Amino acid sequence: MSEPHAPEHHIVSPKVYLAIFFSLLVLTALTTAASFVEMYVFNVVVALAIAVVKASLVVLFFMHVKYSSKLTKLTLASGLFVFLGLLTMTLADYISRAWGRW
Amino acid sequence: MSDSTAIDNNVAAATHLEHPPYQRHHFETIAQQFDATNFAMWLFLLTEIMFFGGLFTAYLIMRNWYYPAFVEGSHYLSIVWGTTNTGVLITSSFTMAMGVWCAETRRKSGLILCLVLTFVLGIVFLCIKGIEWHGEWVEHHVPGLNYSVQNFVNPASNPEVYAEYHDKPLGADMAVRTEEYFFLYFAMTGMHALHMIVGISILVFMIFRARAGAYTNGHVTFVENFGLYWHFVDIIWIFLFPLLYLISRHG
Amino acid sequence: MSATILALPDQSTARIPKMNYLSKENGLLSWLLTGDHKRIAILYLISITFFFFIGGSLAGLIRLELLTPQSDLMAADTYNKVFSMHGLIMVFFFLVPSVPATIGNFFIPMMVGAKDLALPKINLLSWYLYILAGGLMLYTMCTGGVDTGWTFTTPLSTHYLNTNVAGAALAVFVAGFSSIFTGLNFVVTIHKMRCPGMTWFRLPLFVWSHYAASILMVLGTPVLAITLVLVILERIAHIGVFDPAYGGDPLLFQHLFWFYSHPAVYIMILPGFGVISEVVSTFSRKRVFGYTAVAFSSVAIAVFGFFVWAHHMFIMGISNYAALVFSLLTMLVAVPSAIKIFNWAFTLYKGSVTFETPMLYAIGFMGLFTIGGMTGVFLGSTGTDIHLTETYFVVAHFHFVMVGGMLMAFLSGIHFWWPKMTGRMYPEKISQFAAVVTYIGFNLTFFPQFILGMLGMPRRYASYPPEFQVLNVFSTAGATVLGVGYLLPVLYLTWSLKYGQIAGNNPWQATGLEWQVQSPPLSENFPEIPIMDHEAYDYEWLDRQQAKEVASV
Amino acid sequence: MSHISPVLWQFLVKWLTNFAIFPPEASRIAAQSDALFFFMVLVSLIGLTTVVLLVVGFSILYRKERHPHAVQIEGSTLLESTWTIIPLGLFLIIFVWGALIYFRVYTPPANAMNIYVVGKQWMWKIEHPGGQHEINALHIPVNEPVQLTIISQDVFHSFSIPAFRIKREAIPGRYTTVGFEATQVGTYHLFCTQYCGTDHSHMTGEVVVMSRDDYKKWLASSTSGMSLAQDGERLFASLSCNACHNDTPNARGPNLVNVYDSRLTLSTGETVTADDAYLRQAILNPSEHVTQGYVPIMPTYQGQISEEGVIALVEYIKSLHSNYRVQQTLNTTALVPQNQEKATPAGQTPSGQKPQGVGR
Ligand code: HEA
Ligand code: HEA
Ligand code: HEC
Ligand code: CUA
Ligand SMILES: [Cu+2]
Repeated sequence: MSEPHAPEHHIVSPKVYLAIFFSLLVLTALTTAASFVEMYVFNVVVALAIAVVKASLVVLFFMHVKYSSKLTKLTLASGLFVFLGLLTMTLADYISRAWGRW
Repeated sequence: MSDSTAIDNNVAAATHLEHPPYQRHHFETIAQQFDATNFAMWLFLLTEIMFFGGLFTAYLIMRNWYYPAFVEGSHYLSIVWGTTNTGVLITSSFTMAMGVWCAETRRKSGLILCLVLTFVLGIVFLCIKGIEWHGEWVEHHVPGLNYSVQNFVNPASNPEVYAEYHDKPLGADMAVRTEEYFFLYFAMTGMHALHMIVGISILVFMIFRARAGAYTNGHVTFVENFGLYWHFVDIIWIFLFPLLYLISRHG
Repeated sequence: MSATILALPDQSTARIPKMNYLSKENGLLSWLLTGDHKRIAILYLISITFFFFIGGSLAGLIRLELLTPQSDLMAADTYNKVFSMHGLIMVFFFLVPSVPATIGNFFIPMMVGAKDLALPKINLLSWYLYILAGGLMLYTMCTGGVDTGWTFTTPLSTHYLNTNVAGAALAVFVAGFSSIFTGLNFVVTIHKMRCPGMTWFRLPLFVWSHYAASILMVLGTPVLAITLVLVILERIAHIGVFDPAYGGDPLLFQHLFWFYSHPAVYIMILPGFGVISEVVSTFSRKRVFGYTAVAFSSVAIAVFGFFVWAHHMFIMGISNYAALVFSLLTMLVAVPSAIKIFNWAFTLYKGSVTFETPMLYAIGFMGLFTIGGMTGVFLGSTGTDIHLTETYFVVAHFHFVMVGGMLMAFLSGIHFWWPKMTGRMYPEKISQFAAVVTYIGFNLTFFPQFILGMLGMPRRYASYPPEFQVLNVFSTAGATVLGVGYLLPVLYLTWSLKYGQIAGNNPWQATGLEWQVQSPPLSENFPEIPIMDHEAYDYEWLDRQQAKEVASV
Repeated sequence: MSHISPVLWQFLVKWLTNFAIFPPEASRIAAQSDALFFFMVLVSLIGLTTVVLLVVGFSILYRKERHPHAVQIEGSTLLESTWTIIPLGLFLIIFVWGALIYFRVYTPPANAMNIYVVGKQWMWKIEHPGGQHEINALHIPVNEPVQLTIISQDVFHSFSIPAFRIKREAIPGRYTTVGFEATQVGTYHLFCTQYCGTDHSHMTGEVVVMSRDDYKKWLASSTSGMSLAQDGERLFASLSCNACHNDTPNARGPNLVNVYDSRLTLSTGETVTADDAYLRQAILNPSEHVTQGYVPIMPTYQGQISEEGVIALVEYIKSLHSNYRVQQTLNTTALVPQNQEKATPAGQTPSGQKPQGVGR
């Protein structure tokens, strides 16, 4: 009800899109390059971190979440929450199976 | 009540007679219609998150169990094609975003151009994926159809990959687990490709509609929502790429 | 039971309104291509009733076989197919869509004051998917059936059975999407289609509970979908992530399956809670005691419901520590249900209670669900679950919550809203009789199963040791009574379509928006969009409204 | 009494023999488990009575004839918190109590005799350490802690003894364990409670609890002449494991003496305890965990040994506690005829020698 007369949503300017586009390309190059550096466990951490950054850029700008209503943000957050719940609680079982055995 | 679209009755009354043709009968205002469909699209994307979520969970567990097999399996994916394809998909996301912008600012020819570009990039992506799959077929890496662990018990059998990574032979028991890797690889990229194919089909439909001027009359809902879908498919790939291709590239 | 709130119009002058959603258009095609949520609800009602009776007949076969200790009526593998199909059909083709897709579909738009659901075409698509899935299921059943149990346990389902597993999995996959679309539509409608003045806390509790259930449908069902895809792929490719012989992990399947199927049990009960709230309030003429608590407890169940799934796996080799966490969360998720029961009980306090059929079913619900829910706690407690799991105790538990709970709620709702949906009343005395028959039959059928479970009789057994026979005979006898109890409503409700009394707009004098318009409603629900200017369940507002009407005549 | 009516009498007798109402409590844990069960029955009865009293009471007190006009009440924070907190409290008690029992059942008892159980479609194969094999029957002594190590050869099964209130899933590819101590001599049901295909309902058997003397007799009468470990020893030789696992300086594989229950460092730097599950993995999937200092040359024996064979090998490796044993294997292809100590199951795992004790 806050803005009944403003159905038109925020229009993101092409400049922003272009900037995001190039950051995404750079990050892609970065992640590929990083995979050739031996970092032990950090390889996967770095790769996933970059992927998360890229995904966030896409979500925030290409998908306009940055300019969207609270409801959209909440919706997305709840989806991620349940997904992470699935992942962590399943993994928690696998990890803790060996507990108490040492 | 930030999300409350409880209709302002005056607005409803005022606009009642001048419904734009694209407004469905059961919505009171066009804003409500846009909001509702946009929200519906987001909910649909949530279901997609959970759909791929199951796959990611399976992947994560198998990867932890059979890490060496996953590493060597990933060496047989082409990092060049993979990176290229990531670029292609990101570009198509960009053209799609521009398409939405064109629709919002009512640039008909710009919109058509963007949609066509997105379409072409989508096809390019699938072609590259097809080339890669063909490669896997040739190497006998398709689980269930023609799988052979030859390359993993005897890495030198593929001189190219061997020259690059100097993989040590896997134990026989670990070598068969590479099939697990390729199974997940095909399941995940296949599911992703399926989403691309659906997207591309809708793009074709949209290009025709756009030529008839459908989205540049102020009613951009469809383009917007399709954009969300397309970007979402892009995001899935953004995660698939490092998980499947970049497990460990340093010899 | 002389006192009643039933207020029917003068039968000599009353007419079914000429213009209504049923009479708007005629012909089969006008139904098959309809976008009207009310017509889709009717389509759903017919189809789920059909599937209920198929599932029920299979239940009849199960009970007949279990009359004697030996497997003499059918061979063991036939029995396995029968209970698998019974479970699959009852869960995915009856109970999950039961209340939401019929009563919910019909009344949620009316309750929030909208002309239709937000996405009418998706709604119709959801019904077509349901029919497609149902057809596939029947086809699977006729071409050899499937004997995985409704849980598709791997690696049995992926590599050891040569029945039609892929067909059944595909059917459930498609049915899943039908349910996703229903849920998605509800969430959008509840968020975006409320009429002016309809704030969140003026929504009927029926809407709240559907909102919670829809969240579960949207977020849970896709996980089942991908799991089934993997099962099908595994069967085809003979490789996979679930079979240890190929390096997979069968427990992973359990995790993914129950990640959906536990929330699914709340998908199956929450809409029923909604029905009970409406019915209890109407027949005690009172606002539901502690409206906010009841509303939020639905949401709490939805949120916590996602994180208790591994209580189905306590003995399956999950880590003891994970079992601990999941058991604790199970205890937490049980509390909101208890809250609701007490709130309903206290709604009666200082009310003005009458006992029409819907109320009888609702009272039955409260008793049976309490038993079913408490026995759920028995199972949620890790220590006792070791003994009780995979026995008839579990069977009795879930029939108490699903049949004694949700099915009772469904029948309650159907009787409650029948006059609104059809414009006609059913014969009250017979329906009250049917309600009592179901109640007696139900207890006779399923209570002995608790004892059987305690004795250790395993579920999914075609034959059993002779000392369990007597209790099984009770159970079978009860099922016969129960069958009669379910057959009766079909008969008299069908009868009432033609011969029932004209119901008028608001026979129960209920407060919901849907009761303020004609029955059966117009295609567009409201002649003009209503403005909500009072709280939910405001019976004083209703009295004033009626007084006004009398004055203006 | 039979003069009443022979038919009726017959009927009553049949009725009663076919009518059980409560299972026997034949294990140490059974009474504890039942105590919690009855506590919960009590809680449920109180809860149900409360609900029924409220519903019926209010229905009578406030039925329309007596109370024609409803009084609107919003709610009551006090009441609502009461019926939030009381059930929550009760549920938490049930949770803690249940967890205590759960851990008691699934923590392996100290000094228990270990019996192996292999489930397959549709039978139970029991392997006693003394070499006794049984199918669909389990003979155990009374008042003796027993631990079952369970595995399935194909699909999920579930090993259930209702009279003991215990149950454990038989999982393909993985050992699970459950412990109990029978307290009453008798014969009890053994069920497979996890749906496992066509003949699931025929995958039943009996558990025979015997006095210590009877048990000894049974052991002696049903021995196959070779203990499980000896069986394993023979396999060890015939699969030529000893080609690599021997005590010679140029042995290609690690020495397996004392390896059971010891801490191993893997090539990844992790450390693991070499328990039954680990030994099984090491034989079937050797390159999943490679011990530090060795190369993954050990071939996989997947598909070449049955689950029973693996069990025998594991049992053999567990029994290795001195170099002497390995030497013997090297020197003799024929078997040492008898080792009295090993034939008695109770003394199977001389716990004193384990570096980490028994509390795994
Ligand atoms: C509608 C469906 C439905 C519902 C609502 C529930 C509700 C609950 N269920 Fe149930 N359940 C099933 C359907 C359902 N279940 C099915 C189908 C299975 C079997 C699946 C299969 O294996 O095939 C199953 C199996 C199942 C198991 C696994 C058993 C096993 O296989 O080992 C468990 C274990 O924790 C469990 C627990 C619970 C709990 C704690 C609740 C709680 O939500 C219940 C909460 C309710 C109450 C607690 C009652 C109200 C309380 C009061 C009125 C207060 C009483 C007063 C005092 C305490 C003073 N259920
Ligand atoms: C919504 C869910 C639902 C419903 C309503 C029911 C309803 C019933 N169920 Fe079912 N049941 C399940 C869900 C449900 N069940 C599930 C999920 C399982 C587990 C499956 C598995 O293990 O995989 C199960 C398993 C199950 C078993 C255990 C089988 C086993 O483990 O071996 C039993 C045994 O008694 C049973 C009995 C009954 C009975 C007597 C009814 C009665 O309430 C049914 C009463 C209805 C009728 C009797 C129909 C009335 C109609 C007629 C009589 C007319 C007939 C018409 C013609 C023949 C033309 N069910
Ligand atoms: C070709 C030589 C070879 C043969 C034959 C062989 N092994 Fe091994 N085994 C090894 C090596 C090398 C290792 C250490 C590296 C590893 O863990 O994979 C090992 C490790 C083990 C371990 C784990 C112990 C530890 O310290 O990690 C066990 C148990 C074992 N083998 C049992 C067997 C059994 C039983 C057989 C026969 C059925 C067998 N092995 C046959 C070479 C062999
Ligand atoms: Cu084995 Cu059931
Ligand atoms: Cu559950």
